[in-house]
Amino acid sequence: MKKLLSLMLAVMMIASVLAGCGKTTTTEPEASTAPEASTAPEASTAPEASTAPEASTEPEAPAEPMILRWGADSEPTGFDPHTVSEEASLRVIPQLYETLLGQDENLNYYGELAESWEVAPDGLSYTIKLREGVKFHSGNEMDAEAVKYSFERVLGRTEAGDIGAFGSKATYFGNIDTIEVVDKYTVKFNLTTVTSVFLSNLCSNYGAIVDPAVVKENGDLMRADGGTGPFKLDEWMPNNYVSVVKFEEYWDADRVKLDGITYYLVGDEAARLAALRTGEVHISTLSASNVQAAAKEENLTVASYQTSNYIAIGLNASTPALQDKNVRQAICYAIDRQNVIDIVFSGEAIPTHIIPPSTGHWSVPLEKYDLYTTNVEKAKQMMEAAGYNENNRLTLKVAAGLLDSIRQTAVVVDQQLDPIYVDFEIVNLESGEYVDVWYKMGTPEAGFDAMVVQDGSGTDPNRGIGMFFTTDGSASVFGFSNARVDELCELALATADEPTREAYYNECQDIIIDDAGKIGVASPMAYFVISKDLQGFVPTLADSSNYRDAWLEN
Amino acid sequence: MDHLLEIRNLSIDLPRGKKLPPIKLVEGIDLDINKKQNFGVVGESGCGKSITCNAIMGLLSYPLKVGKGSSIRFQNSNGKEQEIVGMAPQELCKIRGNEISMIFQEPMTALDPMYTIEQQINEALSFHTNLTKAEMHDASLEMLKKVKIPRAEEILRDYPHHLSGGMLQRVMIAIALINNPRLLIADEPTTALDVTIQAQILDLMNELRESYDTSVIMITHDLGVIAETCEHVAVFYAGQVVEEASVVDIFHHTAHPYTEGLLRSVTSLGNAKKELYTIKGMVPSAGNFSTGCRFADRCDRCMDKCKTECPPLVEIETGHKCRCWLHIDGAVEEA
Amino acid sequence: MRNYIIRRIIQLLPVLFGISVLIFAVMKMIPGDVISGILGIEATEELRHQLEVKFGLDRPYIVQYLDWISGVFIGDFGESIRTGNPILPDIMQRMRVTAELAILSAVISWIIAIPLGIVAAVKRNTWVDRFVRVFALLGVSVPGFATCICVILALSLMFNYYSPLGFVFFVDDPMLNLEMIILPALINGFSISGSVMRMTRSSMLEVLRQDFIKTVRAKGASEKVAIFKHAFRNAMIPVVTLIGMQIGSLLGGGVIMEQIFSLPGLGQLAVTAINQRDYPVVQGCTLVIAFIFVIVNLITDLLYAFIDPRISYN
Amino acid sequence: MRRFGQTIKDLWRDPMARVCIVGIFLIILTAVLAPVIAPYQPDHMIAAPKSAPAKDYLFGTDNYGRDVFSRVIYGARVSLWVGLIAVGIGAGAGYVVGMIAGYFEGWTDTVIMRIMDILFAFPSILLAILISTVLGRGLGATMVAIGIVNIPVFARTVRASVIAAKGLEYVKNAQSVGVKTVYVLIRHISPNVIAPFTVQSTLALSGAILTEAAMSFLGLGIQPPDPSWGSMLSEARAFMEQAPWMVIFPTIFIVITILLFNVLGDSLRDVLDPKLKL
Repeated sequence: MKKLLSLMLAVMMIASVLAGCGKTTTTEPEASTAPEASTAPEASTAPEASTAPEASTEPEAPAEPMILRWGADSEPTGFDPHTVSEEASLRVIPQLYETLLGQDENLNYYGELAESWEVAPDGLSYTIKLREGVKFHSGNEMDAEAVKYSFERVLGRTEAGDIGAFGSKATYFGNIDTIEVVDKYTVKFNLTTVTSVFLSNLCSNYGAIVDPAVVKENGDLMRADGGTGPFKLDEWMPNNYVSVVKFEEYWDADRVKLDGITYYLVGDEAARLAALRTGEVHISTLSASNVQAAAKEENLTVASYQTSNYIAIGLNASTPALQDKNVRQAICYAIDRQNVIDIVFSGEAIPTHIIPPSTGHWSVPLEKYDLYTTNVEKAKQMMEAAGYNENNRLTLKVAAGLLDSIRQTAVVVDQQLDPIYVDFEIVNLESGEYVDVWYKMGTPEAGFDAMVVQDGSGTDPNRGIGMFFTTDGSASVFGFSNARVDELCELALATADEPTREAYYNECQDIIIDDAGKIGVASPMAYFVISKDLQGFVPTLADSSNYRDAWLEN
Repeated sequence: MDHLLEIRNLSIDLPRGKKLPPIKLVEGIDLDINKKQNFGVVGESGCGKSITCNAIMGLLSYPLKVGKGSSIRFQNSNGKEQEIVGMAPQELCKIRGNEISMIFQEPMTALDPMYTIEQQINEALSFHTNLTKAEMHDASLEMLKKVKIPRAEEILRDYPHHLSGGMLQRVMIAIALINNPRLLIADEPTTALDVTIQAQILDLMNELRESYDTSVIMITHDLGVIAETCEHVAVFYAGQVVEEASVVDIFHHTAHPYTEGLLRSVTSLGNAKKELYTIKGMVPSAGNFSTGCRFADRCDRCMDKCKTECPPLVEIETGHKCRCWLHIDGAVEEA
Repeated sequence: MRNYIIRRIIQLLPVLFGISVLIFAVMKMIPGDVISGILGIEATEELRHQLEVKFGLDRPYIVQYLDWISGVFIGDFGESIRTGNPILPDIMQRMRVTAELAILSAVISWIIAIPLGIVAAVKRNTWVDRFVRVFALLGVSVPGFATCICVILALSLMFNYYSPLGFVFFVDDPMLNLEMIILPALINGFSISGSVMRMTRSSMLEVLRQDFIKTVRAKGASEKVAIFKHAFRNAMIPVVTLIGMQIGSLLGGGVIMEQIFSLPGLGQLAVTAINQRDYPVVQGCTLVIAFIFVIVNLITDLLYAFIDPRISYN
Repeated sequence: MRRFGQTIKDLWRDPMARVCIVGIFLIILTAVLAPVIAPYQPDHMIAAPKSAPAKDYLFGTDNYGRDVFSRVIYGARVSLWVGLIAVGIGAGAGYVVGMIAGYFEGWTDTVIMRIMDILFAFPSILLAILISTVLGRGLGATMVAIGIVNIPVFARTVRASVIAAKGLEYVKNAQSVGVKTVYVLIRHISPNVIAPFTVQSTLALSGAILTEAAMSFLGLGIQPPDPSWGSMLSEARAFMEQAPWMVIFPTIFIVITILLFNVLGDSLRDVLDPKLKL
């Protein structure tokens, strides 16, 4: 018996030695979960510094540090504001970095790192007066040189060369010609062409101001922290938690009440709901159906806002059967958007075409398009006219994956198209494959005839239409190409006058919707399930991760 | 009680669930074994001889049980009489290997392959004595010498699979005798061995019996072994003792027809050429023994009475019992 | 024995080599690539090419493989394409989490399974035996993640309890660490105890019928000695084989368990890396997991000789 | 095949085994007659999503509003099919490989067992992804993936019992008498291999059904909308609180099926293993 016990111990010793070695520091970043490639970065999420209601009772600092515990559903890949695009990272970046301007809930600009700004009459140059005495987390002072370096880094004009930054595109800062340092706190941007969206782009985290010294020292900002934001990066335990702590010398420090935020990875939704209920986590995101369960809890509230994302079905232009516009329009007619919303989003979403209503006046009202009023009978006639009937049905190979909402929409729409002789052969791709197929969706190599996607059209149509529907738009993957639309987008970009831009974009929407190559379905809400202890946090479309005014009751 | 062991009305049951009555594999066994006596138990395989002896040691394997009304009384070394049937397990453990010990038929699988020979011998000592390790080592070494095992020192360190059948049987004998038991039960000790080794083992057992004043129950189906080693013999048939007598009476004044049949079917140099005699018919299976004499349908002198009524075991002469109507006077009609 | 070990270690090399070739081929065969993952939707052609050159993905496969495998020999598993970190330290850190969960689950399963397996064999066909067999079957048949979720929900609904978040290593804060890992270890332990229990019962039944058990009893040994010292020792070989296999797979990291309890283990790392087509990380993970498997197998085989004198390797 | 008939007769006597045989027969029957038994098509949306069990949908509806009862019945078809074929592949190949490795020892044994080590050491999830990528997703890929993952386990179990069996007396005798190797393998060694092999195949079967669930959890297994118990379970995970019946009924069916197979495995072992008569 003695021999047996010693043997057991031996096995355990070996295993624990094996586990013991390799004690490393905890700040080792980690590969993240699937990139949210299709939900392109929210151009609009810039920190908002409008005058939030002054907190009535100033809570005196409790003995224990006030740490907000966030229940994250996925793992960030890194925190470089200029290159990273996943939702998980985009939650943390606004805490670390700030931009020159910000946008409040009714989309008006306010100065963040900029004190004031003026636009030259010809619209080709912008002069920005910086706020003085603002410090980076590294202790260096934020000045015009740092702003110049930040934008040149995005445009690939620094020694690091092209870092694959989204901001370098024409739709963002591509047409910045030169950046002049007028004096220590004044920067002048000279543009090659008039860009009406320049100010709005300055609010996006692609325009974040970074500390040149930190970038030079670390090569990139995936793990290093070169920001000026209210919190600085403290610790990152890959696949487990990321913690940020209060930045003492923040320029608006007295406004920040939290001592730190820790984003815990709780991948499983049911586990997140349980963590919220027991108060182990103060705030988290849940899918529509679980949000209703959380709303019933007396210690939880639900804050939601209408996103500018939309679920759509992209049809592969190279598929022979789909080249017939009548077939595409028939599919558009047959879709019952309210049914999809009831099932997939538990009724909490709004029907939409390719520009969601949440973008306000830019989006043409849905009622204007007959195609978007469900009419199965008409769809059936159109399909029969195109030669389809009960024993000659159209089978489409449909790619889905990445998000539950995408997978479920595919199943529901497949059911809806049954009466008009269309069958979906749904394949749930795993995230890496999904992204790969997404690129080829306009070509036969994709191997799929259609794909259900969730795209983010941002707050400005230049992105919503320019990026997704112009012939060489970087997200125009479904093979849609229309000369008129390309021309209209260029014109719209070149004029600063809002009404004329709106007219141009409306005409674009008419053409794109009539083509029905990409059929919008629904624009979901974004939910934050928040513990009642958390006060002072009001998420909006413009800014959904601003905790400067937040504090914890107990 | 002057006997070493008294078995009275021993029966062994095979339970068949709650509803059905259990099958009686062995029934009404009465045996007495004296001190220093060589008691032979003979019978075809399956006649219940080994399970009877297992019952003596309380080693009946699952699901067999000793029947009601059975009694096995044993006089241990300090003269106290003990009833083995129903004895508490701890008490039984004190007797096994110390007062009564046993050796088995299959030496190759009778020892635990995981432990050395020394460990397995010392274990027998450790249960019944509180010798130190060194003392145990010497005792085992000395015991191995007694059973004439060459290179005893090395053999102690070997494992069972290193040794031959004969050697292993010697080790078994060493283990059995090391605590100087009063009774040794040998369950067909030589059946698995080839003839030359068989003779050596039997000589060894006879020799040791002198120095250990142990009485031996020799279970075998080989009448040659009986003749060579036993003084008194009991013949088993279909779960009953059909004849018990001194070895001389069994061979020369056989009373029971079955014993007669057994003797005639033994090949001896004399009748090598003649066709071998075999007892006709088959041994009845345990479930359906006839109420009469169980040998009736195979007995060529069977009478009507044999079929209907089971003859009792009667002492037809001093020290010679037989279970057959032929020998119970008055029961025989004039043929 | 010693040169047997050396021989077995030499035999490991082709196995590990085989695995490295297989995993390298796998990663090349899987559709989708890491570049599109990094660049997201706004990748341009020349940008993709630039990154491919930067990570050396444009070189012929053979060159890439040799470059990687030569690095492995000197302990440099290369950097992760997604995060640029050195891979080995990262894997080792994850290994500590997975190893801790594996050992705890294994020990818990032994504590549950082996005694019950023995009792079921000794008290055959009694109510104890039936209870144990059903208990073991429940362990085997209830799907892992269903149990986890039910337990989490039940605890949060009834006791308003959720295990603490933010993994802490045992060295840093033993109590907190144990509180975090005890729940998954218990569920994991329970589910793998089923098969160990059945195997223990089955092999104990076979051994208890052997002749030497009767000899041991004839020597006057008590039931306890006969069962534990002799019967169990002989019944160990198939049980050790099964345990070896289980520990091997446990150390491979239970993805579902790690994901639900958000434990930063090796399984989670491997599957995340697969999703992002992060080749070096996946290759690194597979090699480390495979190395552990092979070592555990070797230990299991050596245990045979250690337990059973009939098996010797010299 | 006289032995097979005999085994079934022996099995029939054990009450527990009788229950299992009837149970398994019923489940197979449900799977085969799914279109007849199931009140609705598995992918038809018949009522409001996530409604509780009621008269016309016994097991309630899932998050699409489809009838869980019909999906469970159609799911039986898939899960059983995956389980049986996968274990068939794994057990069959594993048996042959194990026999050869165990019997011929020496060089063949080392080579075979090293290949088994490679397959065994390979994390099963990755192996599943590889195979489902090569063969394309869906039923076929899942079956082959789970089958291949099982081969090393069977090979190892069979090899262990063959080595043990070779040590036995009567096998040596058969060899010494010059009995042809194949005959020795089948006639003498395989009865000893049957017991652990049966136990292993019942465990593998339960493992196969659970692995299918894990694979559909990762999106690799059965593609929507056709149901399998595993995919139903992983889909229902997120709705555990509002619609517990979506999880409960597939889990019950999985647990029952695996219980039946395992108990049958035990009784089969008792019947097949010659030494275990009493």
